[in-house]
Amino acid sequence: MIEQVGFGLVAGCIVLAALLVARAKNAIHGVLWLGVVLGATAVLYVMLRAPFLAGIQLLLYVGGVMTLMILGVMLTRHDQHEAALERKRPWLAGVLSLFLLGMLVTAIQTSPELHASEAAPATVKDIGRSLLTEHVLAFEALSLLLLATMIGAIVLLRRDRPDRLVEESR
Amino acid sequence: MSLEMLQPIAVELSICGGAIVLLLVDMYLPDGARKHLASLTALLLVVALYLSTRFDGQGAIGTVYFGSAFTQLCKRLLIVATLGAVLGGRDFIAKVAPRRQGEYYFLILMCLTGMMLLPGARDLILLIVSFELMGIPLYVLTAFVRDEASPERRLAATKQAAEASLKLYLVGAASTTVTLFGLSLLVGGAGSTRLDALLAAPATPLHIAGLLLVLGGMGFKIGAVPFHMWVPDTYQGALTPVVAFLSVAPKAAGMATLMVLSVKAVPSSIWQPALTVLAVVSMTVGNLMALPQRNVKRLLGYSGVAQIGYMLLALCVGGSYALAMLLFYLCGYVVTNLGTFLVVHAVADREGDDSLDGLSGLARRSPWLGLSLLMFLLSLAGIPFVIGFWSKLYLFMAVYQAGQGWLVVVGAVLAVVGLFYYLQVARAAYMVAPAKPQPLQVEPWLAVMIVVCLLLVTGLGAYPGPLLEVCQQAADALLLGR
Amino acid sequence: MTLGLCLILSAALFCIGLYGLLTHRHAIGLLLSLELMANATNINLIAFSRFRGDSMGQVFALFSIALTVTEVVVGLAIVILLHRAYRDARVGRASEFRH
Amino acid sequence: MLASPVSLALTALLAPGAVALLLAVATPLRNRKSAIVLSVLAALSSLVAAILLVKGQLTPTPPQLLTVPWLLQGGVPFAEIGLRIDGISASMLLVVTFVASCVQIFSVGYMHDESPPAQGRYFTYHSLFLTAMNILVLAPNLLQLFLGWELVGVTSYLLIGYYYRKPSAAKAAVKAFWVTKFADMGLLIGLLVLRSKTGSFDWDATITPQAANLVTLLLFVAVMGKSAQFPLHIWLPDAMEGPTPVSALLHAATMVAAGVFLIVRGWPLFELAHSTRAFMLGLGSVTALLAATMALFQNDIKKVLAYSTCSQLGYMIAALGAGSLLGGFFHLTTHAFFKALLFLGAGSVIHAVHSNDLRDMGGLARKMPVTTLTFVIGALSLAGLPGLAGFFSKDLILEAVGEHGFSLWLVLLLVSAFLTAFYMGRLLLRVFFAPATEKSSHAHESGGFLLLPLGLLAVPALATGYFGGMFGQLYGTAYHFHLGNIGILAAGLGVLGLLLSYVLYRHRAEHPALLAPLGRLIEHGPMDRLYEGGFHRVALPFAALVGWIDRYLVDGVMNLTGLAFIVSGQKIRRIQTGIATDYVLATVGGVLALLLYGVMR
Repeated sequence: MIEQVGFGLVAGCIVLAALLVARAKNAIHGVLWLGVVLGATAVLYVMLRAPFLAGIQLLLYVGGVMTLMILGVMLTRHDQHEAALERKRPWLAGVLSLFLLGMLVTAIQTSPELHASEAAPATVKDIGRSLLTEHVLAFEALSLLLLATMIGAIVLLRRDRPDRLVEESR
Repeated sequence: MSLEMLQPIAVELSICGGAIVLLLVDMYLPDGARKHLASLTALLLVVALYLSTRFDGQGAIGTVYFGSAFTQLCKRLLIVATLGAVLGGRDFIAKVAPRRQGEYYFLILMCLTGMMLLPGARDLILLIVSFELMGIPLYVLTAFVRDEASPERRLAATKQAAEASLKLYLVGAASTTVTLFGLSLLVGGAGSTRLDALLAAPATPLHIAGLLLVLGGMGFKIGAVPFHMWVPDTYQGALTPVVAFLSVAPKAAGMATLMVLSVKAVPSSIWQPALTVLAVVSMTVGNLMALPQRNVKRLLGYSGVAQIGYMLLALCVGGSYALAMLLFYLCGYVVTNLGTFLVVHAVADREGDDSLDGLSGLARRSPWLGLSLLMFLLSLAGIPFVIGFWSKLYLFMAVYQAGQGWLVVVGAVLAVVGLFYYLQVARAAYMVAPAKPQPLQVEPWLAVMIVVCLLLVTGLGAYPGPLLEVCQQAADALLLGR
Repeated sequence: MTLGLCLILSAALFCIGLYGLLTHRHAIGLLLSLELMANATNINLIAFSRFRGDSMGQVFALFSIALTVTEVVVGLAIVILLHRAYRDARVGRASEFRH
Repeated sequence: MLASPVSLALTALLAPGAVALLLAVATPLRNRKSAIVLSVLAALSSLVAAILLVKGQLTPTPPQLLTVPWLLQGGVPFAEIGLRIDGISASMLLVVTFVASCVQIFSVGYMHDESPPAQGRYFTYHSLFLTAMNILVLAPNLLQLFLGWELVGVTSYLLIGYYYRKPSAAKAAVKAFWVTKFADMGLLIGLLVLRSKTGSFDWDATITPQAANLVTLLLFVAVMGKSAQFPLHIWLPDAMEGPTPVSALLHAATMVAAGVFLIVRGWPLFELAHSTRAFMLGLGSVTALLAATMALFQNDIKKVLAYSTCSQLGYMIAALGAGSLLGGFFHLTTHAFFKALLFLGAGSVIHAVHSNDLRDMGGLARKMPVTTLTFVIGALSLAGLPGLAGFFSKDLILEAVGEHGFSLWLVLLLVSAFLTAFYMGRLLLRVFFAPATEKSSHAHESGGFLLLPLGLLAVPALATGYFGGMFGQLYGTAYHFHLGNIGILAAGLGVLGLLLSYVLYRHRAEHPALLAPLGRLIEHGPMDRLYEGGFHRVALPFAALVGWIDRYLVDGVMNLTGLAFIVSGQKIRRIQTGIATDYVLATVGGVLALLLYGVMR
């Protein structure tokens, strides 16, 4: 029972905060509400017996991505006007989203339900073993990907010349 | 794990190892010597090509990777495509991004590593990570800003690059997210990330929904309609050597992965009708929208969309013969399209005009460039004695023999429509008086790569037998192997 | 708490993200929406992991998180480039190439 | 015997091929006179080889095949490539190389004023064309024929667009290529059907009549395009934008006849396909009549000849439709000679007058005696004057069509025979015997390079008719000439047509002495008013109507089809708004459509 209520609370929290992100008018508010979604999701992970992932979620997302996002907002904000997030075609988007939701829910409802497994939850050790045996290739590829991303992000914003663009010098 | 086990991915290992060495070398190179990074990259690619003949690349790594004649062919094709783009753009990149060359080639090599892992991947995690390893460098490569002396022109170049990569990125990120969501449904249903588990899993509605979401994501990778919207805009905005690379290698890798998935992971009854629709729509929209284009890169972008449509025809037919012909088409497409873009690069980037007018009188200004362009266009249009003709003939043959005569008729009609815009380009090169009479100079390495493409297009057009043989073996290896 | 409920929650999150993706015009808004959708994927994976009782879903989720992070990093860099070019991060500004 | 047939055929094929390749690659060579010398020498050596080949084929020999397996796939050849030497290919090779040699010699004089690089380009294209045509003619199977067929189309495109500074020429080149390529789709699909029904590309593979009908019908679509049959003939008059020797070679004598050759070559298939042949008979007759009607009121000398070509090709198709293989091929041969002669004659006239317009010409009989004489021979041969080559071949066709009794198609063909004589008479009178105009008064006879080919072609235009027996031998069928009722009727109609043209156009003509008494006779008789009235009230309005339909309806429909594609391209390009979020919307829309499909299934 407690579990049901807990899930209801967390789920409500996630959906509500997500709606606020999707309808955010202010970039900073949007980022903060996203933080709530991600945080609540971490709680959900704990309830789903995945504490390690919950930790990762908090560390990487709430710690890393949120910081990045805020940095991004700061870097792209020049005055009050541009911090506002412009939105268009809410009706079309709403219809399409509800349509997708309808289809997904139908698919979920008509697919056979799995009953909760009673097996012991996966430990960090299990995950680590899986990463370094079966998925070691993907793991190594991921490390390359992170390196490429790092280099890419640097080179994207670097210029050959130190002098500034004409717009910035104005 | 012993080193022996890594033999199937020895080529990839050598390339990513080389890439990291390249990055280190770059740190200690003086500005003037950075030009040689391209040569180093090319050398690395040639070595990799040689290695691919030394190691047969066959065999499995656990359950996640399976090397075969199929992966071997795909890897060589990808290396050749990359080599062409690297050497062809060598001098241009050295001019427009002199201090970012190390990163440029590093990213290309990373992208190549990701692409080469794709055809052999038999595990969804490896697959999606490789896709990202291919995709992320592309976002960055399309955003390379031309270095210009005057601030105004630099701003214009920044705008171009930003727009090109923004469009690729937004559509790409949306597709990746959709794919990931689809994969989560698949993995949950099948209880495993292995491809064969997907095939064995019960076809519940969730499973089907997951498969179709993944198909949507794949549609983006190959640029099929309606996931193609980024193609013309990104082609127009990005640096031409990058486009030459983007228009062939990732498409080939995407198509190869689509083949793997449709053979190894998806019951054909689910994808086939959807693929047929994608094929017809891509051919139609690509060909029609290319008709009114005046910008060559844009025109070729739409032409690429149409070409993908033809390839999808063979994919939705399926079977050993059709897949072999698809591979053959893919090889032909890679060399032809690469050559076309290199010629466009040689002309447009020298003149700073990538409209059809920029090509006017090309045959007079540089007869051999004109001839090369004509051959490539004939190949794209499917006229005999160049490889494109055999590609289309074989592909239509495979589709017809599978009892899909109406698809052949549709394809043939649209091929004639396509002829019209290819002729527009040929007309500009051959039948319009040059705007500037002086002869055109081409950098030596660029010239070499164009000639190599020309030789491949005409040589394989005259004698396609051996390549066909290889393609058939590869297709059989894909069907019969793990 | 059943698997179905978790999946419906994630579907709802995905659709809300989609709604944001389709309505936002500002690049940051688009990135936020993409994050919502990616998060939905992870909820799916973890839920499956829990109800199947294996670690595979969690491993996949780990990769998924890493992939999303790389996407965001590059995305932000592109947005900053966009802003540098147009002094504006609304994506509609960059529409020089069309038709 | 000096050489084996195979080596002769290889010589015929490779000599122009090597020259074309050499000139394409070696720019310095192309930019000098050497291009002309090489090209003409190659054509001549092909001609010699062809003559020797035909000589060898006169004694009955089985067809000789030299094929190499090509396109191996899993150790099994997908197709073969090589040479097939028999009566059909040898005689066609002779026609092609002979006309090509004449045209190339003619071109030396005709293109004299062009710059050396332009001439080099021209002769390179010519060598390429000859190679392509020989590949087509010597093809051992349908696949190789298709290769040659397409390559011929490309060279036609290049040659029509030769005067690339003229926008109309570039447009005509594109139009010709597009229309014929559209038709070629039929050949491509026919090829696929043939291969999947019989497992090979050979035309003598065993096949059911039903499949044969399907395959031949598809092939015939391509023939309609290449051989300019109604309604796909529209490109041919436009193709006259190319240099006149090109019109003579490609668009009169050889390339447009490739369609007829395809049917002759694929006869084992066409023989089985009764429905296709019935269609061919009808369409050929209709084309013959319509094109002849349209030739009546053209004022461009080349357009008259172009429509005449359509009309004569209609005859050939009708003959093959009626089942007369020899009739079709015999007419192809005689037509190639006299029509090439006529075009080259027209070229000589145009060279002298600097105009294509009939109204600028006149009085050339005195100034250009050799051109006049040879042109008259060609024209009379085309008009079917008894004794000349055209008469015999046309007679053979009419006899074949009339074999199964009196039919509508026979009437159409007879009427076109009459009209042919009429418009050729008009042409002769206007060009050579009318009073001189300002432009034509300065004309003088052309030089040796132009006259030599005229003389060379005049001989077969006169005399080929008497070699019917030889053609019969090459084809393995007996040929005996005998003048039947239809032959007499056709000859009568031809003479009548010539006379009528004389009656109508004599006022504008300087009367040849021979015809003067006749002219006086008619001038005072009641016939005059009758003819004139009948002609002006009936024939001319009809011709105008047909011309209108052709220009606005048929051409219009073709242009509209092209336009429809372009306009729809213009329309749908609007979806590419340039705004990235719209692209995301399209992507999401695509995904949703896929999911919807998943739900529906």
